[in-house]
Amino acid sequence: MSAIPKAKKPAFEIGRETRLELFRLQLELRLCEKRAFDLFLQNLIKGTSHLSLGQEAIAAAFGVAMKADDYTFCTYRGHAHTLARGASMSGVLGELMGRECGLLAGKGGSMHLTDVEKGVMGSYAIIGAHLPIAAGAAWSAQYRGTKQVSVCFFGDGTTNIGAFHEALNFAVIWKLPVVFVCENNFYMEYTPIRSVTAVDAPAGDRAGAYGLPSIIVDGNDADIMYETAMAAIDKARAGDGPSLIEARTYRHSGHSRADPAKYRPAGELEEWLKKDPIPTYRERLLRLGFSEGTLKGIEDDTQRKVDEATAIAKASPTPSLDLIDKDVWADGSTAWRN
Amino acid sequence: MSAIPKAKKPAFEIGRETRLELFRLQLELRLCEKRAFDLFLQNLIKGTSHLSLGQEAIAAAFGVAMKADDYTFCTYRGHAHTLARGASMSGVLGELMGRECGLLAGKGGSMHLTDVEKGVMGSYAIIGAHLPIAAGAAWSAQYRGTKQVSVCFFGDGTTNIGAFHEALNFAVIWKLPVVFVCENNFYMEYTPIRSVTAVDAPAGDRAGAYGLPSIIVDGNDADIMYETAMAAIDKARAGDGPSLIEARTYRHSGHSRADPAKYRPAGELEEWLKKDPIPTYRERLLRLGFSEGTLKGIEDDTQRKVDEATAIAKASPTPSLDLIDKDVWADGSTAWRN
Amino acid sequence: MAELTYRDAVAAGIAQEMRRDPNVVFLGEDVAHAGGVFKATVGLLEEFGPLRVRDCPISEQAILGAAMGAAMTGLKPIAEIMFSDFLAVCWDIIANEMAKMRYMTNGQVTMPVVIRTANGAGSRFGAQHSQSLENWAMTVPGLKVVAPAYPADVKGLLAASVRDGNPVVFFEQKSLYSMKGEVPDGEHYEPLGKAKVLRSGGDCTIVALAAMVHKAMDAAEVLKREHGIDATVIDLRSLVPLDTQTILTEVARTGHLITVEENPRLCGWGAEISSIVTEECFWDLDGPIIRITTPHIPLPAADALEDATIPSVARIVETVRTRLD
Amino acid sequence: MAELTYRDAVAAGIAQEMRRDPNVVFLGEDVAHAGGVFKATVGLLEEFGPLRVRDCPISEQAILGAAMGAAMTGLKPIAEIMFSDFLAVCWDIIANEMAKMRYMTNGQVTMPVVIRTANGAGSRFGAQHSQSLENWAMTVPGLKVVAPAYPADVKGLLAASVRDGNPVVFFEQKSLYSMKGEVPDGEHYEPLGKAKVLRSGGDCTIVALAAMVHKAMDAAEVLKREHGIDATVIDLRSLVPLDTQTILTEVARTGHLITVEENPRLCGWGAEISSIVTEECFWDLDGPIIRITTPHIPLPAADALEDATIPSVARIVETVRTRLD
Ligand SMILES: Cc1ncc(C[n+]2csc(CCOP(=O)(O)OP(=O)(O)O)c2C)c(N)n1
Ligand SMILES: Cc1ncc(C[n+]2csc(CCOP(=O)(O)OP(=O)(O)O)c2C)c(N)n1
Ligand SMILES: [Mg+2]
Ligand SMILES: [Mg+2]
Repeated sequence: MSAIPKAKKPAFEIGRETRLELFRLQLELRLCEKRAFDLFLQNLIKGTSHLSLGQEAIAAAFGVAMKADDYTFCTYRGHAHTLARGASMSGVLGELMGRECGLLAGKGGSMHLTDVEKGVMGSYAIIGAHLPIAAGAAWSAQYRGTKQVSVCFFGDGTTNIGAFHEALNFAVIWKLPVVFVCENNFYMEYTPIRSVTAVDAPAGDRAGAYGLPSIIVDGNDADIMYETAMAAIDKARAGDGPSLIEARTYRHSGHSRADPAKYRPAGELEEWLKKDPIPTYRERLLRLGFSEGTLKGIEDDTQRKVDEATAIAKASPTPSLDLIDKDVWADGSTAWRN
Repeated sequence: MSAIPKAKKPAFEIGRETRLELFRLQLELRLCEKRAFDLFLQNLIKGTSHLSLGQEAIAAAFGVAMKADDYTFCTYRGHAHTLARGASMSGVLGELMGRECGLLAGKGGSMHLTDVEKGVMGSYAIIGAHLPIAAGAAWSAQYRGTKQVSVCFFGDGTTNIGAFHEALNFAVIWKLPVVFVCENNFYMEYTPIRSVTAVDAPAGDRAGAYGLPSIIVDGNDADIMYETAMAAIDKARAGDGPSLIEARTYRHSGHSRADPAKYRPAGELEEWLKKDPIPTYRERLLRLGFSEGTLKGIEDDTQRKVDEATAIAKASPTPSLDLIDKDVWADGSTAWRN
Repeated sequence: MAELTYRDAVAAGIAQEMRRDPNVVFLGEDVAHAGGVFKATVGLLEEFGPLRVRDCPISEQAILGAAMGAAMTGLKPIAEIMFSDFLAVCWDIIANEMAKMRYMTNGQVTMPVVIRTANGAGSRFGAQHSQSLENWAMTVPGLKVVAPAYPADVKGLLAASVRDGNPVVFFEQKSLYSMKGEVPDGEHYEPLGKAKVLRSGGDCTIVALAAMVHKAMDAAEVLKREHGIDATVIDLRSLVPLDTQTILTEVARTGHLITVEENPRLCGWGAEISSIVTEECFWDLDGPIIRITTPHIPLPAADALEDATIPSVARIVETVRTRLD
Repeated sequence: MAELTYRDAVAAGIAQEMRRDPNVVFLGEDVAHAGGVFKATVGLLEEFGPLRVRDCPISEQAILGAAMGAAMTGLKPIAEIMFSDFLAVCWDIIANEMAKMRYMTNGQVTMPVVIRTANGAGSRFGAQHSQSLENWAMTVPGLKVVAPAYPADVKGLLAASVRDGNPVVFFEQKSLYSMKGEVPDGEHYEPLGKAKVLRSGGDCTIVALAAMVHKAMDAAEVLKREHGIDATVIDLRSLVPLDTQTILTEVARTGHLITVEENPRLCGWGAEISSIVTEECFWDLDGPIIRITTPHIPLPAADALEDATIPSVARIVETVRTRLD
């Protein structure tokens, strides 16, 4: 496995408010995801679900760096990215549980979290598809002249599928305001990425194929991620085109609910747990002079919110069967004949 | 448009026999292709057809460099590559004309020339598809331990489609004996390649994305192409994996029969005609001491063969309608029901 | 009324919608500077400029992905996929993404996107450039499927497709591009989901689509003239929405149904219509429903072989005659 | 006879063929070291080694392209596409390349390749991981289409698919992976193209496939017990080749046909069968042919919604009862 590159010194000073928000948001993503895990164990989540425990710094940093009307495109492993844009926790947990209060009222399921009002333009469950779609949203923003930026998250394994290649080339030639964020967690499902990839850095070593600089960063460091996000977003917003970022990280849990992750070499998880983005960020904040009380307050507050959201989701009914016959078409119907 | 890189001095001396064969073969491809053009004008070729006039050095060099049981995979612009492996001229012209003597008895048409006995494993008309298929033939050779090499020809425009990316990565990680040859003629149909590609060298600048060295060569110089082919084929045969070659060239005619090629800037064709691979090679041979008589003899002989093949194809009947109901399945039938 | 070719009606339809709505944009391979490989989009770049009419790399997934992302965020893209056979290289974006997104998100997005593509046989292009693939699109819930047979419908149905607000796969018949026909002057709009009874006869109902409409009309002439059989001919025009009312009414009236499909047999739209009719007006049928289709084989290239494969006027005449005997 | 799960029958079928023929190779994503995401290929890597059982990158076009190139040059690859929904990302290789190559080349190549894929609903995976897509494959001339309902057929039909010498899309029903059933010991082979009459009754014929076979069988029990209706149930097992003889014989005998499809309605295989029956044994029919299908919508994810969408035993019972009343 490639080593995580050393953290570079941020090019600008991250404000104290921002730092607290990065901490709070990472925590929210963590606690909500842990709650999702509990809900599986209680068999309250049917179907599949993909946790991103351990990868929170990336989603959180972008969540803080993006403007309200920017676009997010995520994968099936997208609970965090959806929450990071301000989607409601009960909406996310409710969707996982197939409840009426779910973001999609249960029609989409855990792999398709979407909250258009918050700029979350969908979670996509077929590898690669959302890269060109995110480019399309960026094209739309460019055409409409809105200065919106489109941010697209995906994994290391995704860099080997055709749509990745097409989307990157397309975004560059049209100079689209899109940021492609490869979260390299070193596995595609159960297979180590190095065993199926021709280069060491699945995204970083390919940026050059699109005339882009190679950007490989420590995805477990929220400050570095924030700085990286700001730079790429600013570039996009300024009309200077796309970026491809490889953020190295690790998922603490298995690929999906069914996966005990036995394929990982002994000790690998333990090494990465030492680099867990949340405790390390907490320590940094303490070193930077934030008080234990402030952090504890955020922690308690966030836990309370997760508990409240859980209660709302649990209390929510199963979706009405009427929904089945709604909204295939723009007019709200599903009719294919007269 | 990028300049063609300077010819490097060949790493080994090309034998005189080989040089004559390179000349003869280029000429065969040229004269046969010109004949195809005449046959269009006489309306004896229906449907479409894609000429590679001007690009002969590449197909010829590989034709000479490959062993009899190596595999060729080509595109719709594949007349030359098919002939270069020894397929019969009447079989090629007959197929273009939809005659019984055609390589595919008229069932495939000009875009699908195939001659399995000669190692021509097909011509593919949907951009990109044959790259992974060529990798698959290489995998088969590797598995069976036959030391066969698979060579796959395609255009500059093809480097922007997903299958290109998947095939290259796949071939590298499995270390397959396949040679990918990008014939950069600077146009995808009517659109200049630079206007739709993020890098200058569509293949050369992307080799690194697969851990491969960038190989950009003058595709109009048969000697350089021969040397390049030999090196890549030797590497593959030795078990050292795939190569990606960008051979720069130019097509003298339009993209397909319907295309007058008006989109080319004034003077561009004329510049390239000065670099026409066949007259320039002829001059080199004269400089190297081959006699005018020898070359003239080859020319006359080749023209005669083309004329003979044309006569055979013209005399061949239209295919029997019985063929319609044959060979969907391996048992020769087309039945989908009992 | 002006006389336009089917090809020019495409450009006219796109231009009409682009003039009407600045959010209509158009993208595809070789569509702008070259005006399309079938010359069906000549003049659009000149009128609407390079920001609205865009040449693309050979990246069908990116083309349709971009169209989708744009459609979800306020634009109304028209995307060209040069030959319908190439739908296979971007099928995921069409079938899994565009078609499902609105439903999955409980109506959070709309997907106003038109995919224009050249469909069908008759040009001796061989098995990978000649397919009739309307039924691929028809299998996918969430896609509308349109296939005009006349220049006026090209323009009118294209307008309806652009304004529909849903993903529409718009099949243009490549063998008809040079066909001429009257097209109403000024703005022209034809609603989706209305079949057209082109000819009304009491003896049987022939249902056809695209190129087969013309063969069915010719066959109906022959049937009348030479065999005294008076056929109703229905041009479906769109498969989704499907105008089952018109079909059921005509079948009930004539008692006999023959469908004429250019696609290979299995799971063609004719099968769907046959099953609907059998289910819903079985007791009105005076005999078997007959499907005329291309055999279930890849299409051969040589002219003689291709001509013997696609349904012909003679085959339609012969089949109807035998059936009604 | 050993009792195996449907999942284990997959591995047993692959292993049987790999033992028999060294040219049989197997590739896919997460299939080797992990034994497949459905654990249907556990043990193969251990028995046959990393040269014959290969993990692949997320590159479905490369996986099937490689399988095709290998099939054309002497190997007999079995390729896994994890979920049938992902057939859309490599549809070109399947529909345009594998299916057409032999025909286009006038028989110069054979294409012995099996594409195994997990198909169907019931796992609350949502619209992009639950589709029933047999009819996509059925629309394409040159593809065989197999979909077993029982563990024994998984093994036997997989053997036939590997030996068939043609491209076979082998749909495994993901909701059946944990189902158990008797599987003959020793080499087991079931020919393609033979439907199985699982239950013979005189009142009507129910034709089903894969998961729907089990629902049809349960419904037949209820119909008999509660309504005195005695149904024949046919398990098609393969759609191409299609055993029309068995269907036509049974329909002629019972006079009534009901098809049960998990796929969304339009252009499903039930439509094809309905059209064949209407055309070829119209006069034996005692009433309309009824198709029971999933409605023509993308599949919703939540359990309550999904259960209300896929054909259920109750819906089959109710439909048959009303129809025969
Ligand atoms: C086209 C396609 N192929 C395969 C899959 C199955 N699949 C789901 S997730 C996954 C691994 C993705 O790996 P990566 O991109 O690294 O993302 P991660 O899961 O690590 O976040 C695979 C193979 C899929 N969803 N789509
Ligand atoms: C998937 C796909 N998209 C588009 C086409 C139409 N098409 C045929 S040739 C061509 C241009 C190919 O350019 P290039 O790869 O440079 O090859 P060249 O024709 O120059 O030899 C295009 C776009 C196709 N055949 N397949
Ligand atoms: Mg990963
Ligand atoms: Mg080119």
